[in-house]
Amino acid sequence: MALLDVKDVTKQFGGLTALSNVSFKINEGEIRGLIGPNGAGKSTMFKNIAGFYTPTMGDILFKGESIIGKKPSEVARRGVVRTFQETTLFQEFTVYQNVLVGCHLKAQTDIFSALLGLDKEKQRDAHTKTMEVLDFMGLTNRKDQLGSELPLGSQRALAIAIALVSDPVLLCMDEPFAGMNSEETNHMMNLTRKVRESGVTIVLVEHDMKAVMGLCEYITVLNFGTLLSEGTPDEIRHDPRVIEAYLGQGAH
Amino acid sequence: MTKTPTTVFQHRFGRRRFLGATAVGIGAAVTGTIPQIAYGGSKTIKLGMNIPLTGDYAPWGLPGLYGCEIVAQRLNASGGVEIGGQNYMIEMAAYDHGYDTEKAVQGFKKLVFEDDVKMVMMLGGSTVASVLPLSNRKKMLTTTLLPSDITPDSNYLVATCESHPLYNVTGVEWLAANFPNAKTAAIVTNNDAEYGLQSAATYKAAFEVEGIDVIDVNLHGFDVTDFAPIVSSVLAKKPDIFCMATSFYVTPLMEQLYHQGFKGKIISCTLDYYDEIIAKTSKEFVDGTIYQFPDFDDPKLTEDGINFPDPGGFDTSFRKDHPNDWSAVAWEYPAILLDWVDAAKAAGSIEPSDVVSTMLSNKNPHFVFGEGRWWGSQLWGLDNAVVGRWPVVTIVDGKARIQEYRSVSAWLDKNKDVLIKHMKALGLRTV
Amino acid sequence: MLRAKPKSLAGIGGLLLLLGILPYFLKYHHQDFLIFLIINVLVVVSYRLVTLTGEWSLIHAVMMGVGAYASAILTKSFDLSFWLALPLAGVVAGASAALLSYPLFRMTQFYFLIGSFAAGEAIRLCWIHFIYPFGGTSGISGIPPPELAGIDFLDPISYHYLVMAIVSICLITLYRIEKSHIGLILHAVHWKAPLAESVGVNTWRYRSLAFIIGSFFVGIAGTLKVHYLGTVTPNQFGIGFMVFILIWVIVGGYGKFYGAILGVVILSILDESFRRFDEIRPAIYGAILIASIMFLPSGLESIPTKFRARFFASKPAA
Amino acid sequence: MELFFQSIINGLIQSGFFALSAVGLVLIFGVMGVVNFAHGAMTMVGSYTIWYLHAQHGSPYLFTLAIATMLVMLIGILMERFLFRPKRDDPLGGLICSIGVLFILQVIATVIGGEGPSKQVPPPFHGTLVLFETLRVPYQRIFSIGVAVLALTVLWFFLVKTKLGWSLRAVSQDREAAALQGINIDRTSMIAIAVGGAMAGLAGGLMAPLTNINPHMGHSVIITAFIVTIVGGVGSLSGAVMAAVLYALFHTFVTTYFSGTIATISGLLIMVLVLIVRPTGIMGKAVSE
Repeated sequence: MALLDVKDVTKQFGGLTALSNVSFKINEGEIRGLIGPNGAGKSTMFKNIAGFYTPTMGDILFKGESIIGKKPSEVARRGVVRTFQETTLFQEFTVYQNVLVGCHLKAQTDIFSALLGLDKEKQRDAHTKTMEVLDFMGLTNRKDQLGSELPLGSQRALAIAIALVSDPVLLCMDEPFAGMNSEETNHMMNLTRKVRESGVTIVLVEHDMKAVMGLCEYITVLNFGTLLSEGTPDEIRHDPRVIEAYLGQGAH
Repeated sequence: MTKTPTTVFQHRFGRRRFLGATAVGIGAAVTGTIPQIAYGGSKTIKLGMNIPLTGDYAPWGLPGLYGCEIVAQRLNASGGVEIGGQNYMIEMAAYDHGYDTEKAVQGFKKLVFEDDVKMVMMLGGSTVASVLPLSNRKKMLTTTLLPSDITPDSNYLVATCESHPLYNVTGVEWLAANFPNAKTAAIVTNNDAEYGLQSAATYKAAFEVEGIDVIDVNLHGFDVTDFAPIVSSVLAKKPDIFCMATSFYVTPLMEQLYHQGFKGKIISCTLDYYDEIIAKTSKEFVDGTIYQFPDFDDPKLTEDGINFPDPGGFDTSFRKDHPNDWSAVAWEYPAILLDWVDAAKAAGSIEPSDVVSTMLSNKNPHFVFGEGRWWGSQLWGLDNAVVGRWPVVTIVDGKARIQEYRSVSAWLDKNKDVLIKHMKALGLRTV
Repeated sequence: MLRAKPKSLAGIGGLLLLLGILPYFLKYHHQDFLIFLIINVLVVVSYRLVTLTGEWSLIHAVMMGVGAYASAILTKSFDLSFWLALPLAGVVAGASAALLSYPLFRMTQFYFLIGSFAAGEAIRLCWIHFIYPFGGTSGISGIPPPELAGIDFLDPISYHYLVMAIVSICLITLYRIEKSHIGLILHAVHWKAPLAESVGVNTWRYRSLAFIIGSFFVGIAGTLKVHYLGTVTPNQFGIGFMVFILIWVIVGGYGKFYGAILGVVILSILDESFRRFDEIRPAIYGAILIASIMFLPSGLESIPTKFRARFFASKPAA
Repeated sequence: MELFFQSIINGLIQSGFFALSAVGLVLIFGVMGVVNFAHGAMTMVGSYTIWYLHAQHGSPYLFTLAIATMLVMLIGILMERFLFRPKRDDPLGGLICSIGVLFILQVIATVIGGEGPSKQVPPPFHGTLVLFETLRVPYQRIFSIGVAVLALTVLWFFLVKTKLGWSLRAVSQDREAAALQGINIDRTSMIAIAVGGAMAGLAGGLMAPLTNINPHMGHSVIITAFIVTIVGGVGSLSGAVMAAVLYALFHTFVTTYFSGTIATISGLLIMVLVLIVRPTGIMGKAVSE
């Protein structure tokens, strides 16, 4: 059974249709690329999966259960966690605190335990987990810097760390490579692989073809809100419809 | 003649209702500096006024302070008052609580513990209620204009002048006697348990006694900006008498009555600043309005038995110093001041507790309009309020004139049960 | 787990000692002033907790009133002991907040501001309108002072200590809440709600949680106030007082725990010393307000940081 | 039945003031994104100007009305230039500043007016128009509603027919977009608050002979203005005017048949309800994703 099963999802805003009858499956343990020219509906699909939008029609099953109409927090609780475009993180927090927020599901507590210190266990676990992930993402040495003070690469890493620490089953990454130089990109690609090896299934929406082709075993291509094509990097690379779509777009 | 302090007040006192609610404002304590006439070994007594000098209630505080200063000046000018063989000059210590209970408490403490006053005069209502525990504990003579503040254990709280709103019965009596064909009345007042409801109940009782039907009681809040709807809804019931029970909004109500063409009799507790009302409506319209608070140049105040020296002169000098400030309380606090002087002389002591006991033990206490007596236990639990005769005032040719005096105490003897019934009916505290 | 350095602990200890002896050097009405000042410290600190999630409410003053009225009615009509009424009043305020949070937190930002204002004003008008049980404009008087081992709590000094004790407990509690995981999440909700959502934070729950906790403590403050005054009236808790809470918090600064406290203490003392210019005091307040918004957007609390940044060339705070 | 008609008249007259004070608030919020808490106080300044110049120093009413309008307009312009413009990206800051202004205006009023009772202005237009014995309208109120309607019509033409008006509406629809189209935000903000201020001043001036004048009269004005703004839909002027009429009638009828306080309470509750169900108000545009 597929981990994520997107069934005939249609999303409309007022008049215009951003997605129409898109279906695809994602299996446990893969790194799936979700690509397409601008305005193809990648991000819309992405937001539907992460619970930020609710599809107008169709259904999205995660582990066989429908997750549509659920709040993002609820979806996250079930193990579908997203990262954001650009560098969305708590600029005002230290790196450590940023990741600690990610621990919310583990560390959340009620006032009384918080006051009486009954949640010490929890908080200690959260701390340990946080340190693990910081180490995993190679941020330990920066843990006391403010989010805003980090270089771009590390900010992205931190963004992933925040998502990762919440124990996602499916991690949705929104353009993690945007605006990176090749060296940063390589670093990020390695991190992503590491994450997958740690047993997390990954969907990434990305413009950077090189990264996508390098990372993903299987790629889903959207165009004008419909499913254009699916296949391995090679198949996609040689699929005339895909080429045409990207050329029509003034190829990048 | 040294400059009277009152001119200082005018710019000293700011409105602070907006600030009113904050705990940081503690109101300005100001002490009237009465010109000290060099006089053989005369000491100075401070008498306190813990009243609203700013805010919505200022019209029922500030003029009283002005009045007291005039009276105190006159007493001092005439050599002060002799109490227990010692001669004293009188000095007013005023504290502005802006009708805020918090500041009322602080003002009371300031006056009692820091200014060492021998009496604290107050307006009444929640501000008095909030100082009662202190007044009891310090055995501090405290006065109010609202006897409804009296409780079974408020031993040091007295109402020696205005017995609000009991005097309203005299106006209704006079109205019924002189306009027999006015048979229905509508009462309008602000919906509060201190002023509005008290007098609403009193008027209902008075009307019932005279066989006049009360066909509408309209209680409105303090947030009304436009009185047209209220007056319309009342006039639609076609009352012969329109009765304003201590409304804070007499002027706008009168204006609406005028515009909506009311032809019947108008009776009200107060008609403060009636010249403004005339300016807004017309002399003809305001003439004949019945209320209870005379101007002090009134000829009927010069006859015997009035316990207020030279009312005419008082009226003149008040209006000279404060042209636009005359209100119902302008002479009431001074009257209380005079009651105190009388009692202190009799007691031969300035100690508050002595003065109170002397006051209360006096079978016919000193009262501004002549004979009066202590009353109140049936209604509030203690006989700490003076009831006596009270003037019925109407506007005649644009000027306030006393028509006649009528006895509040006589009315109470006959009809107190009716009154109590209506007080209970409006959910007001009675013993 | 008060994560405070021994140095600052010593500072706090000194402060408490000072507060402890201060009343003996004050005149009567200044003793009262001090009592109300301490109560207002609790008011602003609890308000700051509400604002941690980035929502500015205009109902805090009314919530204080809710607590005050609750304890007034409980002690007078149901002659409950003050010591029971105190926490109960807090609970009533908290519960009302819980109810209100359903409509109110469907809004954010400007809409929440106005919504909370309207809700508060409506509650206040109810106190005015329904003479039973709230006593209308004249409110409720004759509220009994606390009773404990024959101590006379009408006496400012003993009440001063009572208030000091209770307020300190409340402040410690509030401090620990902010330092706990809950506090962290509250900040997170403020800075980036979507990101918080994405890792499983139910932002609505935390917004209302802050509102409820804040209301609970301000309810306590209200109780402390009216049991000293002996009366409670609707206009004690009007928009006027709310505006002052805003001013204190904003002029003081709401980034750090002590910012709001700075604000209320300094402004109240200023106000006290402006007594001579009685009439124009509100204008002075207004001017201070505008000036601090214009030239000190992050409040008095930022002065030490700026100072350090200027003279010790350490990196300025973000 | 007569009461019913009288109430309609009372209500319509009220709606004039409500609309005048609300449109200003709407314009200012729509264009500048600031909640102007001083708006009520601005109407108060209008009333005080009438009291001081007309009632105290006998300058002619209509002339003074113009003065009041322009004075408050000026106050608005100053506020925009020196407070709201620097604080444009900080709505909370703007709001707090407006509270500061509110305090200052109230104190100025107190200094000029002195203590004591609320001020009264004798109506320049005496007498009453008697439609029936039980259906009357004071000339003063006819005048006020007339001027109010006139002012609102002029405003409407200004907004719909003129280039400036168009840019104002554009900005209140979407500031960024408008800026991109090269609309000068500073200028439009200035105009918005000038017009809003003028309306507030005019409202105050018209109210002066009909109400108790004191430094705090703005409080109830601002509450009403908030209700009308929210119900009408933030940033929608037609909505505000419509809401003003509806709310005035509603308030008048509830006051007539029940009580004034109940009227205000239910008004506030309606406002909360609108905020919950349709934060964009009856005429406001729905916010897009």
